Amino acid sequence: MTINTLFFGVVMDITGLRKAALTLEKEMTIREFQEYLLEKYPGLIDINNFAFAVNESYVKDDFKIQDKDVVAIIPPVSGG
Amino acid sequence: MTINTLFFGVVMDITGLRKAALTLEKEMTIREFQEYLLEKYPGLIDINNFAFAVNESYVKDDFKIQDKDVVAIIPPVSGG
Amino acid sequence: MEDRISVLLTPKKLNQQKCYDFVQDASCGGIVTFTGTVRNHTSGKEVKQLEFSAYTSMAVKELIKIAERALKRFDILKIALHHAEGLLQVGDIPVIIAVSSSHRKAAFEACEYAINTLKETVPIWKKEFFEDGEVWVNAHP
Amino acid sequence: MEDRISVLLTPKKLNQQKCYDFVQDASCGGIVTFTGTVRNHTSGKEVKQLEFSAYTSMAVKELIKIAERALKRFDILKIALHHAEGLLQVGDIPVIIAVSSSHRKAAFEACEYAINTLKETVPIWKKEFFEDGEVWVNAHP
Repeated sequence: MTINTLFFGVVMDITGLRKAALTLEKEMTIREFQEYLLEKYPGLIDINNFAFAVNESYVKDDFKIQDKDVVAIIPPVSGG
Repeated sequence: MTINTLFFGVVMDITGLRKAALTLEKEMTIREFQEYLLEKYPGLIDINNFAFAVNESYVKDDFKIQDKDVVAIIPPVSGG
Repeated sequence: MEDRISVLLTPKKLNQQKCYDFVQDASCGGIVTFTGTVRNHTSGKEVKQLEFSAYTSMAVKELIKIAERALKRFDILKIALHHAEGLLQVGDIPVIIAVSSSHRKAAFEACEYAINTLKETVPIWKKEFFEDGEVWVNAHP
Repeated sequence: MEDRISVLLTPKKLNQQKCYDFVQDASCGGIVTFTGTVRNHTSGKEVKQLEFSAYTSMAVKELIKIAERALKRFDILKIALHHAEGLLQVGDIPVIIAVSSSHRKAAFEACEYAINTLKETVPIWKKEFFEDGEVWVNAHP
Protein backbone atom coordinates (compact mmCIF):
# COMPACT_ATOMS: atom_id res chain seq x y z
CA MET A 1 0.00 0.00 0.00
CA THR A 2 1.05 3.58 -0.58
CA ILE A 3 0.82 6.37 1.94
CA ASN A 4 1.60 10.02 1.62
CA THR A 5 3.97 11.15 4.32
CA LEU A 6 4.47 14.77 5.36
CA PHE A 7 7.55 16.15 7.10
CA PHE A 8 7.73 19.35 9.12
CA GLY A 9 10.21 21.44 11.06
CA VAL A 10 13.33 19.63 12.17
CA VAL A 11 12.07 16.39 10.56
CA MET A 12 11.95 18.13 7.21
CA ASP A 13 15.55 19.26 7.72
CA ILE A 14 16.68 15.71 8.58
CA THR A 15 14.91 13.95 5.73
CA GLY A 16 15.55 16.77 3.31
CA LEU A 17 11.98 16.32 2.12
CA ARG A 18 8.63 18.08 2.56
CA LYS A 19 6.70 14.97 1.62
CA ALA A 20 7.17 11.46 0.29
CA ALA A 21 4.93 8.77 -1.19
CA LEU A 22 6.07 5.66 0.70
CA THR A 23 5.17 2.13 -0.33
CA LEU A 24 4.71 -0.18 2.65
CA GLU A 25 4.88 -3.93 2.09
CA LYS A 26 2.40 -4.75 4.83
CA GLU A 27 -0.24 -3.11 6.98
CA MET A 28 1.39 -1.21 9.82
CA THR A 29 0.47 0.39 13.09
CA ILE A 30 1.90 3.79 13.88
CA ARG A 31 4.37 2.10 16.23
CA GLU A 32 5.64 -0.12 13.40
CA PHE A 33 5.72 2.79 10.99
CA GLN A 34 7.87 4.74 13.43
CA GLU A 35 10.43 1.92 13.49
CA TYR A 36 10.33 1.80 9.69
CA LEU A 37 10.95 5.56 9.56
CA LEU A 38 13.90 5.37 11.96
CA GLU A 39 15.52 2.76 9.72
CA LYS A 40 14.90 4.83 6.62
CA TYR A 41 15.97 8.14 8.22
CA PRO A 42 18.39 7.31 11.06
CA GLY A 43 18.87 11.02 11.84
CA LEU A 44 15.39 11.05 13.40
CA ILE A 45 16.80 9.30 16.48
CA ASP A 46 18.12 12.71 17.61
CA ILE A 47 14.67 14.23 17.85
CA ASN A 48 13.14 14.83 21.27
CA ASN A 49 10.06 12.80 20.38
CA PHE A 50 7.42 13.02 17.74
CA ALA A 51 3.75 12.46 17.30
CA PHE A 52 1.77 11.31 14.30
CA ALA A 53 -1.28 12.66 12.59
CA VAL A 54 -3.29 10.67 10.08
CA ASN A 55 -5.51 12.68 7.76
CA GLU A 56 -5.00 15.77 9.92
CA SER A 57 -5.86 14.26 13.31
CA TYR A 58 -3.51 13.04 16.01
CA VAL A 59 -3.46 9.22 16.34
CA LYS A 60 -2.11 6.83 18.94
CA ASP A 61 0.66 4.25 18.60
CA ASP A 62 -1.74 1.37 17.89
CA PHE A 63 -3.59 3.17 15.09
CA LYS A 64 -3.56 1.06 11.89
CA ILE A 65 -2.49 2.97 8.82
CA GLN A 66 -4.66 2.44 5.73
CA ASP A 67 -3.82 2.65 2.06
CA LYS A 68 -3.84 6.26 0.78
CA ASP A 69 -3.67 7.73 4.29
CA VAL A 70 -1.85 11.02 4.71
CA VAL A 71 0.55 10.47 7.58
CA ALA A 72 2.25 13.51 9.09
CA ILE A 73 5.27 13.24 11.38
CA ILE A 74 4.84 15.93 14.03
CA PRO A 75 8.03 16.91 15.84
CA PRO A 76 7.63 18.82 19.14
CA VAL A 77 5.42 21.81 18.37
CA SER A 78 6.48 25.32 19.34
CA GLY A 79 3.75 27.71 18.28
CA GLY A 80 2.50 30.63 20.30
CA MET B 1 -11.18 70.27 66.64
CA THR B 2 -12.25 70.66 63.04
CA ILE B 3 -12.01 67.99 60.38
CA ASN B 4 -12.78 68.12 56.72
CA THR B 5 -15.17 65.37 55.73
CA LEU B 6 -15.66 64.14 52.17
CA PHE B 7 -18.75 62.34 50.89
CA PHE B 8 -18.94 60.16 47.78
CA GLY B 9 -21.43 58.13 45.80
CA VAL B 10 -24.55 57.12 47.68
CA VAL B 11 -23.29 58.89 50.82
CA MET B 12 -23.15 62.16 48.90
CA ASP B 13 -26.75 61.60 47.81
CA ILE B 14 -27.87 60.92 51.40
CA THR B 15 -26.11 63.86 52.99
CA GLY B 16 -26.73 66.14 50.04
CA LEU B 17 -23.14 67.32 50.43
CA ARG B 18 -19.82 66.77 48.71
CA LYS B 19 -17.87 67.89 51.77
CA ALA B 20 -18.35 69.39 55.20
CA ALA B 21 -16.12 71.01 57.82
CA LEU B 22 -17.22 69.27 61.03
CA THR B 23 -16.36 70.48 64.51
CA LEU B 24 -15.87 67.64 66.97
CA GLU B 25 -16.06 68.41 70.69
CA LYS B 26 -13.59 65.69 71.63
CA GLU B 27 -10.97 63.47 70.10
CA MET B 28 -12.61 60.52 68.36
CA THR B 29 -11.70 57.18 66.92
CA ILE B 30 -13.14 56.21 63.56
CA ARG B 31 -15.63 53.97 65.41
CA GLU B 32 -16.86 56.91 67.47
CA PHE B 33 -16.93 59.17 64.43
CA GLN B 34 -19.10 56.64 62.61
CA GLU B 35 -21.65 56.76 65.46
CA TYR B 36 -21.54 60.54 65.33
CA LEU B 37 -22.17 60.46 61.58
CA LEU B 38 -25.12 58.11 61.91
CA GLU B 39 -26.73 60.48 64.40
CA LYS B 40 -26.10 63.45 62.16
CA TYR B 41 -27.17 61.69 58.93
CA PRO B 42 -29.60 58.91 59.93
CA GLY B 43 -30.08 57.90 56.25
CA LEU B 44 -26.62 56.37 56.32
CA ILE B 45 -28.05 53.40 58.21
CA ASP B 46 -29.37 52.07 54.88
CA ILE B 47 -25.92 51.73 53.36
CA ASN B 48 -24.40 48.29 52.96
CA ASN B 49 -21.33 49.27 54.94
CA PHE B 50 -18.66 51.87 54.58
CA ALA B 51 -14.99 52.33 55.11
CA PHE B 52 -13.01 55.38 56.11
CA ALA B 53 -9.94 57.00 54.66
CA VAL B 54 -7.93 59.61 56.51
CA ASN B 55 -5.69 61.82 54.40
CA GLU B 56 -6.22 59.50 51.42
CA SER B 57 -5.36 56.19 53.12
CA TYR B 58 -7.72 53.56 54.47
CA VAL B 59 -7.78 53.43 58.28
CA LYS B 60 -9.15 50.97 60.81
CA ASP B 61 -11.91 51.46 63.38
CA ASP B 62 -9.52 52.31 66.21
CA PHE B 63 -7.64 55.00 64.29
CA LYS B 64 -7.67 58.30 66.20
CA ILE B 65 -8.72 61.28 64.13
CA GLN B 66 -6.55 64.39 64.51
CA ASP B 67 -7.37 68.04 64.11
CA LYS B 68 -7.36 69.12 60.43
CA ASP B 69 -7.53 65.55 59.15
CA VAL B 70 -9.35 64.97 55.89
CA VAL B 71 -11.76 62.13 56.57
CA ALA B 72 -13.47 60.47 53.63
CA ILE B 73 -16.48 58.22 54.01
CA ILE B 74 -16.07 55.43 51.47
CA PRO B 75 -19.26 53.58 50.59
CA PRO B 76 -18.86 50.18 48.86
CA VAL B 77 -16.66 50.79 45.83
CA SER B 78 -17.73 49.64 42.38
CA GLY B 79 -15.00 50.57 39.94
CA GLY B 80 -13.77 48.38 37.11
CA MET C 1 9.91 50.88 39.90
CA GLU C 2 8.03 53.92 38.61
CA ASP C 3 9.08 53.47 35.00
CA ARG C 4 7.38 50.07 35.09
CA ILE C 5 3.98 51.49 36.13
CA SER C 6 1.42 53.46 34.17
CA VAL C 7 -1.63 54.64 36.11
CA LEU C 8 -4.37 56.82 34.69
CA LEU C 9 -7.78 58.05 35.87
CA THR C 10 -9.30 60.15 33.16
CA PRO C 11 -12.57 61.60 31.83
CA LYS C 12 -11.28 60.85 28.31
CA LYS C 13 -11.79 57.66 26.32
CA LEU C 14 -9.33 54.93 27.35
CA ASN C 15 -6.82 53.83 24.74
CA GLN C 16 -5.93 50.14 24.51
CA GLN C 17 -3.01 50.68 22.17
CA LYS C 18 -1.48 53.13 24.67
CA CYS C 19 -1.62 50.51 27.46
CA TYR C 20 -0.18 47.86 25.17
CA ASP C 21 2.63 50.12 23.97
CA PHE C 22 3.53 51.04 27.55
CA VAL C 23 3.94 47.45 28.76
CA GLN C 24 5.40 46.03 25.54
CA ASP C 25 9.13 45.42 25.73
CA ALA C 26 11.70 43.60 23.61
CA SER C 27 12.49 41.38 26.61
CA CYS C 28 8.92 40.28 27.30
CA GLY C 29 7.33 37.21 25.79
CA GLY C 30 3.69 37.91 26.40
CA ILE C 31 1.13 40.49 27.41
CA VAL C 32 -2.12 39.78 29.24
CA THR C 33 -4.84 42.40 29.10
CA PHE C 34 -8.15 42.76 30.89
CA THR C 35 -10.54 45.21 29.29
CA GLY C 36 -13.78 45.96 31.05
CA THR C 37 -16.74 46.85 28.85
CA VAL C 38 -20.08 48.39 29.77
CA ARG C 39 -22.78 45.73 29.57
CA ASN C 40 -26.30 46.37 28.30
CA HIS C 41 -27.92 44.68 31.29
CA THR C 42 -27.66 44.06 35.04
CA SER C 43 -29.73 41.31 36.66
CA GLY C 44 -32.01 41.29 33.64
CA LYS C 45 -32.58 45.06 33.58
CA GLU C 46 -31.50 47.06 30.56
CA VAL C 47 -28.69 49.51 31.32
CA LYS C 48 -28.87 52.82 29.47
CA GLN C 49 -25.57 54.29 30.61
CA LEU C 50 -23.12 54.35 33.51
CA GLU C 51 -21.45 57.10 35.45
CA PHE C 52 -18.18 56.62 37.29
CA SER C 53 -17.16 59.07 39.97
CA ALA C 54 -14.01 58.83 42.02
CA TYR C 55 -12.14 60.17 45.00
CA THR C 56 -9.57 61.02 42.40
CA SER C 57 -6.45 61.76 44.42
CA MET C 58 -6.88 58.68 46.63
CA ALA C 59 -7.94 56.48 43.71
CA VAL C 60 -4.71 57.24 41.90
CA LYS C 61 -2.74 56.36 45.05
CA GLU C 62 -4.61 53.06 45.39
CA LEU C 63 -4.02 52.23 41.72
CA ILE C 64 -0.30 52.83 42.22
CA LYS C 65 -0.35 50.59 45.31
CA ILE C 66 -1.91 47.77 43.29
CA ALA C 67 0.71 48.16 40.58
CA GLU C 68 3.55 48.17 43.11
CA ARG C 69 2.21 45.09 44.88
CA ALA C 70 1.77 43.27 41.57
CA LEU C 71 5.37 44.06 40.60
CA LYS C 72 6.60 42.73 43.95
CA ARG C 73 4.40 39.67 44.12
CA PHE C 74 4.60 38.42 40.53
CA ASP C 75 7.48 37.96 38.10
CA ILE C 76 6.27 40.60 35.67
CA LEU C 77 7.93 43.41 33.76
CA LYS C 78 5.46 46.27 33.46
CA ILE C 79 1.87 47.04 34.37
CA ALA C 80 -0.68 49.62 33.25
CA LEU C 81 -3.94 50.39 35.11
CA HIS C 82 -6.17 52.88 33.35
CA HIS C 83 -9.67 53.78 34.55
CA ALA C 84 -12.30 56.10 33.12
CA GLU C 85 -14.38 58.70 34.97
CA GLY C 86 -17.69 60.24 33.94
CA LEU C 87 -20.49 59.05 31.68
CA LEU C 88 -20.03 55.84 29.67
CA GLN C 89 -22.32 54.16 27.16
CA VAL C 90 -22.86 50.45 26.45
CA GLY C 91 -19.71 49.02 24.86
CA ASP C 92 -17.45 51.75 26.28
CA ILE C 93 -14.37 50.79 28.27
CA PRO C 94 -14.27 51.69 31.99
CA VAL C 95 -11.00 49.92 32.73
CA ILE C 96 -7.92 48.47 31.07
CA ILE C 97 -5.22 46.47 32.83
CA ALA C 98 -2.21 45.34 30.83
CA VAL C 99 0.71 43.26 32.15
CA SER C 100 3.86 42.14 30.38
CA SER C 101 6.13 39.30 31.45
CA SER C 102 8.58 36.71 30.28
CA HIS C 103 6.32 34.09 31.84
CA ARG C 104 2.72 34.08 30.77
CA LYS C 105 1.50 32.41 33.97
CA ALA C 106 2.78 35.35 36.01
CA ALA C 107 1.16 37.81 33.61
CA PHE C 108 -2.23 36.07 33.91
CA GLU C 109 -1.99 35.95 37.70
CA ALA C 110 -0.90 39.57 38.04
CA CYS C 111 -3.61 40.83 35.69
CA GLU C 112 -6.34 38.93 37.55
CA TYR C 113 -4.94 40.06 40.91
CA ALA C 114 -4.95 43.68 39.74
CA ILE C 115 -8.53 43.76 38.48
CA ASN C 116 -9.83 41.85 41.52
CA THR C 117 -8.04 44.21 43.90
CA LEU C 118 -9.09 47.30 41.96
CA LYS C 119 -12.72 46.26 42.36
CA GLU C 120 -12.23 45.87 46.11
CA THR C 121 -10.11 48.82 47.12
CA VAL C 122 -10.03 51.70 44.64
CA PRO C 123 -12.46 54.50 45.62
CA ILE C 124 -14.45 54.66 42.40
CA TRP C 125 -18.24 54.42 42.32
CA LYS C 126 -20.49 53.30 39.51
CA LYS C 127 -24.03 54.54 39.04
CA GLU C 128 -26.23 52.56 36.66
CA PHE C 129 -28.96 54.35 34.74
CA PHE C 130 -32.07 52.38 33.78
CA GLU C 131 -35.21 53.40 31.91
CA ASP C 132 -36.94 53.92 35.26
CA GLY C 133 -34.22 55.26 37.51
CA GLU C 134 -30.65 55.05 38.66
CA VAL C 135 -28.73 53.21 41.35
CA TRP C 136 -25.31 53.26 43.01
CA VAL C 137 -23.91 49.76 42.49
CA ASN C 138 -23.22 47.74 45.68
CA ALA C 139 -24.48 50.57 47.89
CA HIS C 140 -27.41 48.79 49.51
CA PRO C 141 -27.63 45.42 51.25
CA MET D 1 -21.14 27.74 17.88
CA GLU D 2 -19.26 28.87 14.77
CA ASP D 3 -20.31 32.50 15.05
CA ARG D 4 -18.63 32.58 18.45
CA ILE D 5 -15.23 31.47 17.10
CA SER D 6 -12.66 33.33 15.04
CA VAL D 7 -9.60 31.32 13.96
CA LEU D 8 -6.84 32.61 11.71
CA LEU D 9 -3.43 31.38 10.57
CA THR D 10 -1.90 33.98 8.32
CA PRO D 11 1.37 35.22 6.82
CA LYS D 12 0.07 38.77 7.38
CA LYS D 13 0.57 40.93 10.45
CA LEU D 14 -1.89 40.06 13.24
CA ASN D 15 -4.41 42.71 14.19
CA GLN D 16 -5.30 43.15 17.87
CA GLN D 17 -8.23 45.44 17.19
CA LYS D 18 -9.75 42.83 14.88
CA CYS D 19 -9.61 40.19 17.64
CA TYR D 20 -11.07 42.61 20.17
CA ASP D 21 -13.86 43.69 17.84
CA PHE D 22 -14.76 40.07 17.10
CA VAL D 23 -15.18 39.06 20.75
CA GLN D 24 -16.64 42.34 22.02
CA ASP D 25 -20.39 42.21 22.63
CA ALA D 26 -22.94 44.42 24.34
CA SER D 27 -23.75 41.54 26.71
CA CYS D 28 -20.19 40.89 27.84
CA GLY D 29 -18.59 42.55 30.83
CA GLY D 30 -14.94 41.91 30.16
CA ILE D 31 -12.38 40.76 27.63
CA VAL D 32 -9.13 38.97 28.45
CA THR D 33 -6.41 38.97 25.83
CA PHE D 34 -3.10 37.17 25.58
CA THR D 35 -0.70 38.62 23.05
CA GLY D 36 2.55 36.81 22.38
CA THR D 37 5.51 38.96 21.40
CA VAL D 38 8.85 37.97 19.92
CA ARG D 39 11.55 38.30 22.57
CA ASN D 40 15.05 39.54 21.88
CA HIS D 41 16.69 36.65 23.73
CA THR D 42 16.42 32.94 24.54
CA SER D 43 18.48 31.46 27.36
CA GLY D 44 20.75 34.47 27.23
CA LYS D 45 21.35 34.35 23.47
CA GLU D 46 20.27 37.26 21.32
CA VAL D 47 17.47 36.35 18.91
CA LYS D 48 17.65 38.03 15.50
CA GLN D 49 14.34 36.82 14.10
CA LEU D 50 11.89 33.93 14.18
CA GLU D 51 10.24 31.85 11.54
CA PHE D 52 6.96 30.03 12.09
CA SER D 53 5.97 27.23 9.78
CA ALA D 54 2.81 25.19 10.12
CA TYR D 55 0.95 22.14 8.94
CA THR D 56 -1.62 24.69 7.93
CA SER D 57 -4.75 22.64 7.30
CA MET D 58 -4.34 20.61 10.49
CA ALA D 59 -3.28 23.62 12.55
CA VAL D 60 -6.50 25.40 11.68
CA LYS D 61 -8.49 22.31 12.71
CA GLU D 62 -6.62 22.14 16.03
CA LEU D 63 -7.21 25.84 16.67
CA ILE D 64 -10.93 25.32 16.09
CA LYS D 65 -10.90 22.35 18.49
CA ILE D 66 -9.34 24.51 21.21
CA ALA D 67 -11.95 27.20 20.65
CA GLU D 68 -14.81 24.69 20.78
CA ARG D 69 -13.49 23.08 23.95
CA ALA D 70 -13.03 26.47 25.59
CA LEU D 71 -16.63 27.40 24.76
CA LYS D 72 -17.88 24.12 26.25
CA ARG D 73 -15.68 24.12 29.31
CA PHE D 74 -15.88 27.77 30.39
CA ASP D 75 -18.75 30.23 30.72
CA ILE D 76 -17.53 32.51 27.94
CA LEU D 77 -19.20 34.27 25.04
CA LYS D 78 -16.72 34.42 22.16
CA ILE D 79 -13.12 33.47 21.46
CA ALA D 80 -10.56 34.44 18.83
CA LEU D 81 -7.31 32.55 18.18
CA HIS D 82 -5.05 34.17 15.59
CA HIS D 83 -1.56 32.93 14.77
CA ALA D 84 1.08 34.23 12.38
CA GLU D 85 3.18 32.24 9.89
CA GLY D 86 6.49 33.18 8.30
CA LEU D 87 9.28 35.50 9.39
CA LEU D 88 8.82 37.68 12.48
CA GLN D 89 11.10 40.28 14.02
CA VAL D 90 11.64 41.18 17.70
CA GLY D 91 8.47 42.83 19.03
CA ASP D 92 6.23 41.28 16.37
CA ILE D 93 3.15 39.34 17.43
CA PRO D 94 3.04 35.59 16.72
CA VAL D 95 -0.24 34.94 18.53
CA ILE D 96 -3.32 36.68 19.89
CA ILE D 97 -6.02 35.03 21.96
CA ALA D 98 -9.05 37.08 22.99
CA VAL D 99 -11.96 35.88 25.12
CA SER D 100 -15.12 37.70 26.15
CA SER D 101 -17.39 36.80 29.01
CA SER D 102 -19.84 38.10 31.56
CA HIS D 103 -17.59 36.68 34.26
CA ARG D 104 -13.99 37.75 34.21
CA LYS D 105 -12.78 34.64 36.04
CA ALA D 106 -14.07 32.44 33.22
CA ALA D 107 -12.43 34.70 30.63
CA PHE D 108 -9.05 34.49 32.40
CA GLU D 109 -9.30 30.71 32.72
CA ALA D 110 -10.38 30.18 29.11
CA CYS D 111 -7.66 32.46 27.75
CA GLU D 112 -4.94 30.70 29.73
CA TYR D 113 -6.33 27.28 28.79
CA ALA D 114 -6.32 28.26 25.11
CA ILE D 115 -2.72 29.52 24.97
CA ASN D 116 -1.44 26.57 27.04
CA THR D 117 -3.23 24.06 24.80
CA LEU D 118 -2.16 25.84 21.63
CA LYS D 119 1.47 25.51 22.70
CA GLU D 120 0.98 21.77 23.27
CA THR D 121 -1.15 20.63 20.35
CA VAL D 122 -1.20 22.96 17.37
CA PRO D 123 1.25 21.84 14.64
CA ILE D 124 3.23 25.02 14.31
CA TRP D 125 7.01 25.14 14.56
CA LYS D 126 9.25 27.99 15.53
CA LYS D 127 12.80 28.39 14.27
CA GLU D 128 15.00 30.88 16.14
CA PHE D 129 17.74 32.70 14.26
CA PHE D 130 20.85 33.76 16.17
CA GLU D 131 23.99 35.56 15.07
CA ASP D 132 25.72 32.19 14.72
CA GLY D 133 23.00 29.88 13.50
CA GLU D 134 19.42 28.73 13.78
CA VAL D 135 17.50 26.15 15.75
CA TRP D 136 14.08 24.51 15.77
CA VAL D 137 12.67 25.21 19.24
CA ASN D 138 11.96 22.13 21.42
CA ALA D 139 13.23 19.78 18.71
CA HIS D 140 16.15 18.28 20.58
CA PRO D 141 16.39 16.70 24.04
